[in-house]
Amino acid sequence: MQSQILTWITFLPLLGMAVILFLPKTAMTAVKGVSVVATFIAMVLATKLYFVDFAHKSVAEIEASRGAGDILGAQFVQKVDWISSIGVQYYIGVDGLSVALVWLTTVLLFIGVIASFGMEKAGKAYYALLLLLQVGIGGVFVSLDLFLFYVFWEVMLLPMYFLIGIWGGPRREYAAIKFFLYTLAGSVLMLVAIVALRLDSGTFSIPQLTELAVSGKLTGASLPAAGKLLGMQFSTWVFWFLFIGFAIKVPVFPFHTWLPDAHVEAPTPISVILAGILLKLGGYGMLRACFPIAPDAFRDSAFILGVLGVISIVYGAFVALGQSDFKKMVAYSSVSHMGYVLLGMAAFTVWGMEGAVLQMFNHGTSSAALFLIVGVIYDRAHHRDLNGFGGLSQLMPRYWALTTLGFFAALGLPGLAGFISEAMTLIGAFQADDTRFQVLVLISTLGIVFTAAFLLYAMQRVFLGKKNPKYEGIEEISFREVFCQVPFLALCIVFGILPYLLLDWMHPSVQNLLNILKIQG
Amino acid sequence: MGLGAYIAVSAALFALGIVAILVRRNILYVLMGIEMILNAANINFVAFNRFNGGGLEGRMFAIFVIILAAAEAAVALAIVLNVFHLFNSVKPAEADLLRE
Amino acid sequence: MIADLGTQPMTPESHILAFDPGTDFKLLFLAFALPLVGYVIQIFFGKKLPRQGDWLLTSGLFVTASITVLMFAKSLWAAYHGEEFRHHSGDEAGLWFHWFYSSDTVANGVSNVSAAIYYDPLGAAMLMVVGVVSFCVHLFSIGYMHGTPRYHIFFANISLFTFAMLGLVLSDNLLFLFVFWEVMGLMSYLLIGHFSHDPSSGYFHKWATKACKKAFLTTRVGDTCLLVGMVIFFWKFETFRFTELWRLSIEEIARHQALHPGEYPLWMTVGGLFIFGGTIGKSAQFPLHIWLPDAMAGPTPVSAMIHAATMVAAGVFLLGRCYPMFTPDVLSVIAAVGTLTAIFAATIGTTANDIKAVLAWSTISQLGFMVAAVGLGGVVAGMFHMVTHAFFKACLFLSAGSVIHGCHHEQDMRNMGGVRKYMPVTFACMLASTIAIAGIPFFSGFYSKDLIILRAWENILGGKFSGASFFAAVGLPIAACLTAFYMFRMIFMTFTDKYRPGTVESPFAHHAHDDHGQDEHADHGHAAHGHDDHGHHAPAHAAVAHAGHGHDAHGHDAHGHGAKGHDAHAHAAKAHDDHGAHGGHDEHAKPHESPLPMLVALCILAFCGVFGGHFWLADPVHSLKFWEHAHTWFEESVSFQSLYGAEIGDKLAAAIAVDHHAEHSAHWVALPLSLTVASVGILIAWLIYGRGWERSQRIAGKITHSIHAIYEVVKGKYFVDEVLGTTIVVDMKRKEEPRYEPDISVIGLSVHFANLLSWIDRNVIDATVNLVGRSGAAVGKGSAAFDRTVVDGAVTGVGLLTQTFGSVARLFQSGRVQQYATFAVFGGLALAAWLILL
Amino acid sequence: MEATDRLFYGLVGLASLAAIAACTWIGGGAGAAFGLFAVLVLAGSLTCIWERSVVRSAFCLIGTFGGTAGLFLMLGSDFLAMSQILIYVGGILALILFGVMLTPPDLTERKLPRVMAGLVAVGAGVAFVAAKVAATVHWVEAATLAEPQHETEQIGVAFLAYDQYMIAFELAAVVLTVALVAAVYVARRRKIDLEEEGAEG
Repeated sequence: MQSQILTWITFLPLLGMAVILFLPKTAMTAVKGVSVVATFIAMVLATKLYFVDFAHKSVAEIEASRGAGDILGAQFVQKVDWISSIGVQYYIGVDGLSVALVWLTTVLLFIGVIASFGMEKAGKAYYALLLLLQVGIGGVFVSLDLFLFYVFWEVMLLPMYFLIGIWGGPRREYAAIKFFLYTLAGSVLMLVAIVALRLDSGTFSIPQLTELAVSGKLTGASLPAAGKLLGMQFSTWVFWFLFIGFAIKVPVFPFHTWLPDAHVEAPTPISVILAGILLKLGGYGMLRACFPIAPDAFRDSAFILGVLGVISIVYGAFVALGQSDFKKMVAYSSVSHMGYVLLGMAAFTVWGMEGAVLQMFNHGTSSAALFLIVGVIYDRAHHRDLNGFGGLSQLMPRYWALTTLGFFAALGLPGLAGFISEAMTLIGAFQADDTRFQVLVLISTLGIVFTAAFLLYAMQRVFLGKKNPKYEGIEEISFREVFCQVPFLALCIVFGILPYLLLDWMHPSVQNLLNILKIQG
Repeated sequence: MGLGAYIAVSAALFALGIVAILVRRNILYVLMGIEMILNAANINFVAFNRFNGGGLEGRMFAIFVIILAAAEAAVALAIVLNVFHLFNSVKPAEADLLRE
Repeated sequence: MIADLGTQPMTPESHILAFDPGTDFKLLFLAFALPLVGYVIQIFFGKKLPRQGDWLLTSGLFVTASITVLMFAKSLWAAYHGEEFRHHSGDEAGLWFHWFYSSDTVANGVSNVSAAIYYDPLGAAMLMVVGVVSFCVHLFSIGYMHGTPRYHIFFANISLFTFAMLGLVLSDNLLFLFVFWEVMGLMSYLLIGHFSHDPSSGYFHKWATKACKKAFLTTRVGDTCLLVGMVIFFWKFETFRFTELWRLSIEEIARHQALHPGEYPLWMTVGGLFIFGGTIGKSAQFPLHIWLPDAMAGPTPVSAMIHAATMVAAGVFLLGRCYPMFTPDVLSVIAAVGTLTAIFAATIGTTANDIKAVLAWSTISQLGFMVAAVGLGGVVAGMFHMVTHAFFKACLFLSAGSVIHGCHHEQDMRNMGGVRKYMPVTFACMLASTIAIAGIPFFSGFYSKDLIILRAWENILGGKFSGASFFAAVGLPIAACLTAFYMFRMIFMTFTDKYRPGTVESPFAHHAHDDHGQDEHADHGHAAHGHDDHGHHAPAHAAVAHAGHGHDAHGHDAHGHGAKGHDAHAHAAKAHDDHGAHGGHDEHAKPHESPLPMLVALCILAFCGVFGGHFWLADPVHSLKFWEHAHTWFEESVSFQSLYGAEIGDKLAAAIAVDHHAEHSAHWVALPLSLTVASVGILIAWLIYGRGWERSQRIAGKITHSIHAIYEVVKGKYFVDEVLGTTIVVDMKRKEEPRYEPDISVIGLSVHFANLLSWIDRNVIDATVNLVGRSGAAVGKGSAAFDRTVVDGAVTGVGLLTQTFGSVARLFQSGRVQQYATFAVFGGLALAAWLILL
Repeated sequence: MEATDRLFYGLVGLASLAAIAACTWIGGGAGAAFGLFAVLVLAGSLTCIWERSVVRSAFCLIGTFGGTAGLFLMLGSDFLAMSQILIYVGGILALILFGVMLTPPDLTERKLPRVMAGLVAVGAGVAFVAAKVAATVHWVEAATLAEPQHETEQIGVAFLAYDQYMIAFELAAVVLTVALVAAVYVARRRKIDLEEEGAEG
């Protein structure tokens, strides 16, 4: 009997949301209670799934199971016909790539809910939308059917729009609309590609599509004009449409301008979730839906992707250095860190790909901690101008200690998680067969130096130096805020010292993915 | 004589019935016209009955038409009298309350 | 190879000093882990522990130091017995730490990164240095930092730093070396920035906030170069382990030589240069030296430990570890940069007036010596100089700290003078170390520096002539002369003549008093007061301590321990503070000797500094005949063969081998050269500064006036900082921090570039998106207008139409029944016709 | 009688004679009878429309109903012919005459051109449709016409046989009673009208 655990993890928040909707508006404690319980149970299930149930299949076992039409070696698979007329199935499963991200989603949302207790104007609708958001995100990570993937992708988009648009900062409408339209434009392109794939291959299921793509049958022959569009071959334009859809989410260099606005205007818990997991949807989507389905197009344009990645790294770091708004600086640091993901994937080597997937997880934890840190100051000073603070280390020593740990995690200090993924990505990129990647790696080291520069520059303006008389009576960080930050910082340290807790899970799947993509090469 | 002839006669009678209703200004001509039309129908019924197998249906139908025509004439007369009472005239044009 | 001891050989296995893998790796791990445990305890319970936990950490360090000394003794013993002393915990004791994947099998074909302890003679020497120096610094800072705010955090940071340094020395692969390398960078950031959280320290407070970041970012540039170098070597050899790297790189060079003789693989040169970039960053070589002088913003014990002995030596240690991986081209670059730095720093050293600045520049210069030594092929010489330099430079810094401490935080030498009368012990230690660093025979400095110059001359005379070795052979002696000059200039300026406080306006001490005057906040008052408080240690008990400490090396550990207890008792005695009067710096109090723990630390280091070079000489008598080349203990235990294993060692030695004749003649050139140079330096120093302060000012004034332009350039540190935009401007007048100073990042103009980029990001890319948005809105408005006029018009048009039809139709609704009937009939007819017709 | 009336009757007479001649020509004796009855029917209705006064029109209807009864006889259904004469002429025509009596005569009512236009338009339409139907619909004429039997007895049995027309028979009874009651109710003079007349009176 197919194990139900994945469905439970994904749809438990939906249950919570339903219960919340029935509660009266005034019973806020009940609403908070329900949302905490729902996310907590989901987290416990996900933890059990990750540490206990997930079977460490070796690459050989995955290759063996490939014969049975399951090229990815997904586990906990559930396949039920949903819309049989057009061949859509409720086909979910999880493998090495997504199991860590599913777990991170549940942890993030649990902490997000607790962090939202501080927001007084967060009403019943807020918690309902938050839980709906979790359903959307969780669903994307587990779905192995392109249609289902797209549905969850859109489900995730809607609550995010309202959460930013209603509970956001002064320019929230502009930011919310910009975020929504930007991602929607991307997802429209994705939809075109998905439809074309469906028409050509007759199926939505990703493993089958991968199988076809790898064996060269996905050529768009059955489509009008042999699948050519805008003068491009079928697999080329499908690749670019899917890639742009995901690149907007990552965000990659030219498509990133929605991120700073969304972050600046979003309330703290929302920008924690936005940075923590929403950016990973893009990266994960590329690995799951974009590269395997158009392997040769991916191989041809790998260098362009690498260049985009490096630009994101260096550009993000420099622009962050030029910011005076704390949150915008952290947002641009996210752009810079996600650049490594793209560089790692484009390098097309084992360590490159694994570094990318690990970077997605590590960036999730470290950027979540950073945004919580920004939230703490913002709740007290109600402004985010870096030059407006000064000497906070004497006023809030514990807060300064946590911030130092957070900053150095984001900095990529060895011993903390950031370093391993960055080192792996750089080593992997250096080993790429395309020697031009070595130049890219040299340029991206600029990113490493200037990430350190802007973080320490911020540290100096906010914490060191002369005490700002305005914040004489500022009170130390509260227990709840510490409770929210500590898990992420702990994760950074634990996965910094023992990265094999993540890498053992990821390695077989990444190796398998590479073997698949390499078949044609 | 052939079926065609009887049909021709009934058709002509039918046409004359319609003319009676449409042309003459007096309500009573409407009544007469209706009776003519009913007779035309009866001729047809009987003619077809006679020329198509001679079963009872045609004639039975004609009999029922005659019965109902009688009932109808009675009611029609009552209506005519009321209309006359209401509009003090026989001309259907006066009874135009339905205009607006 | 090893001259036999002449004493009966001890059986190797049973002897206590024999290395047995079972216990010794665990001991090493214990030594390595203790500071970390100390750090964790201190961070969480530091404030609540008695004496804020300093005793806990110091005793922890004591245990670590003793383990390292024991281990060092084992390495010496093994050397004397001719055993090969290269132990790897993974191979021998199976102690692996798998890092990337939980075990090798899962990684099928992908190299798993796992670490283990690697212990060889170089590591042993370095370990002993780190252990002893950090123990002394802990001891010293008990006295020095007493009463300052965040006292417990300071101790925690120092011990974590020691943990990182020990980790670096013990790690068997390049990646873990890099990990601890960067953790050390973090600790130097935190320690330099120690005063940035304590506004009462006035000038230091403002200076530290910027200096710590500058230090971290400069070393970060170096670290990134090292990372790239590592990646390059990993790309080719798929491994990080040193032993593998050495073997593979030697094979690669041999294979490359076979293909096209005379040439060396380009990628190895590039990789080697990048790794050397790491050393430049960390060991403050020429372009990236800018952070070391500013690192003096940290407390003196920090400068002593980090910026003199251990951290900066890590860069040279890295060169030692990666020596086989360097191709000759890289070595010549290293030699050139080393020599350049040596001369460059030495010249600036002569002009510095702040005592710690002199020592900082001298450190940079000595590091230049070491790097040049490695570049010239003299790995042994370089490492030996590193070890000896660590000791006497640490001693110099600590004694400088004790002088500053005594003169109430006065750092400018022009305000000191005649301190020997008040601080005899400090003077003794400082003088000993200065003699050692100047290179006077019978002191360790002479042996190590002489070896380096010898190495240079051997290259020239032995036919291994290259531009770099010539530059070194000429440059290094000059640097040695300058070193002798500015060290003795410092001695004469601080210790001779009369005590002259306040002769010149200096930002240090002066502000320590003023600052706490203005501070309106109560608790600051206490902290500032605290500074003066510990100054009052009654000089009385100094005499007792002076007699107590003996010269016996073995005894010093136990003794040190005892002294510490003694000091705790003295702390309680609150003698009257003779200069309690605030402000008014003219009737300044006389300097006083430092408390006992500081003196004990000084003496230990002075002893090691002076005798570190040759005390355990194979034959002490031979060392007296200084005119012959004396094989020091270091050369016995550390050689190419002992470091890199027999076969690699032989190849390396062969590469720099010089025939006996050249070696002998080089010896006869190098030895007299270094002697004359040292004595000339001292003589000049005495001529200018030795005979009274006024006269020295006159003479110095005349000299600087004559070479005015050159003097200004040198005094301005060749404006390297200004070029890189990283000068730290500390304006004590301005109360408010300037909202936005451009001088903070490593490369000043990068901030301007960043602002430009963020402006572009806002106005160009965002603008395009908004443009799209606005054009979308415009299209929206256009379509709205179109919609209103045309479509809407159509709709109303249709409405109009139906209305006309309506009115027409109304005509038919005449109410005349007959009309209806007519229509019905004709309609029916028309329908029938139509049906039939079709 | 005016000139047009005379002209009209002249024409009708001539047409009738022609028709009778044609029918006898075609059908012999039976044809003649058919022709007679057909002419009786059509002429009766024509003059009914044409006649200016309603009374005369009503009386012309007798000819139409009589002619129809004759045709039924020709078609072999004698019970039907008798019931036709009994109910139509005896009953319905009497009613119409009552109607005529109760409503004031309006001699000026007939408009000749309207009658002519109506005759021509409707005649043409019906003629066209009948011609079309005759051309396209081919109905099956039984080769040999079955001899007419004792129709009345059959009809009586059919009326009472449960599986034939019994229900229809009962329903017809119900309809007649309802019509009777309705006619009486609709036509009775209400109290209100009386009061109005009383008030006016």
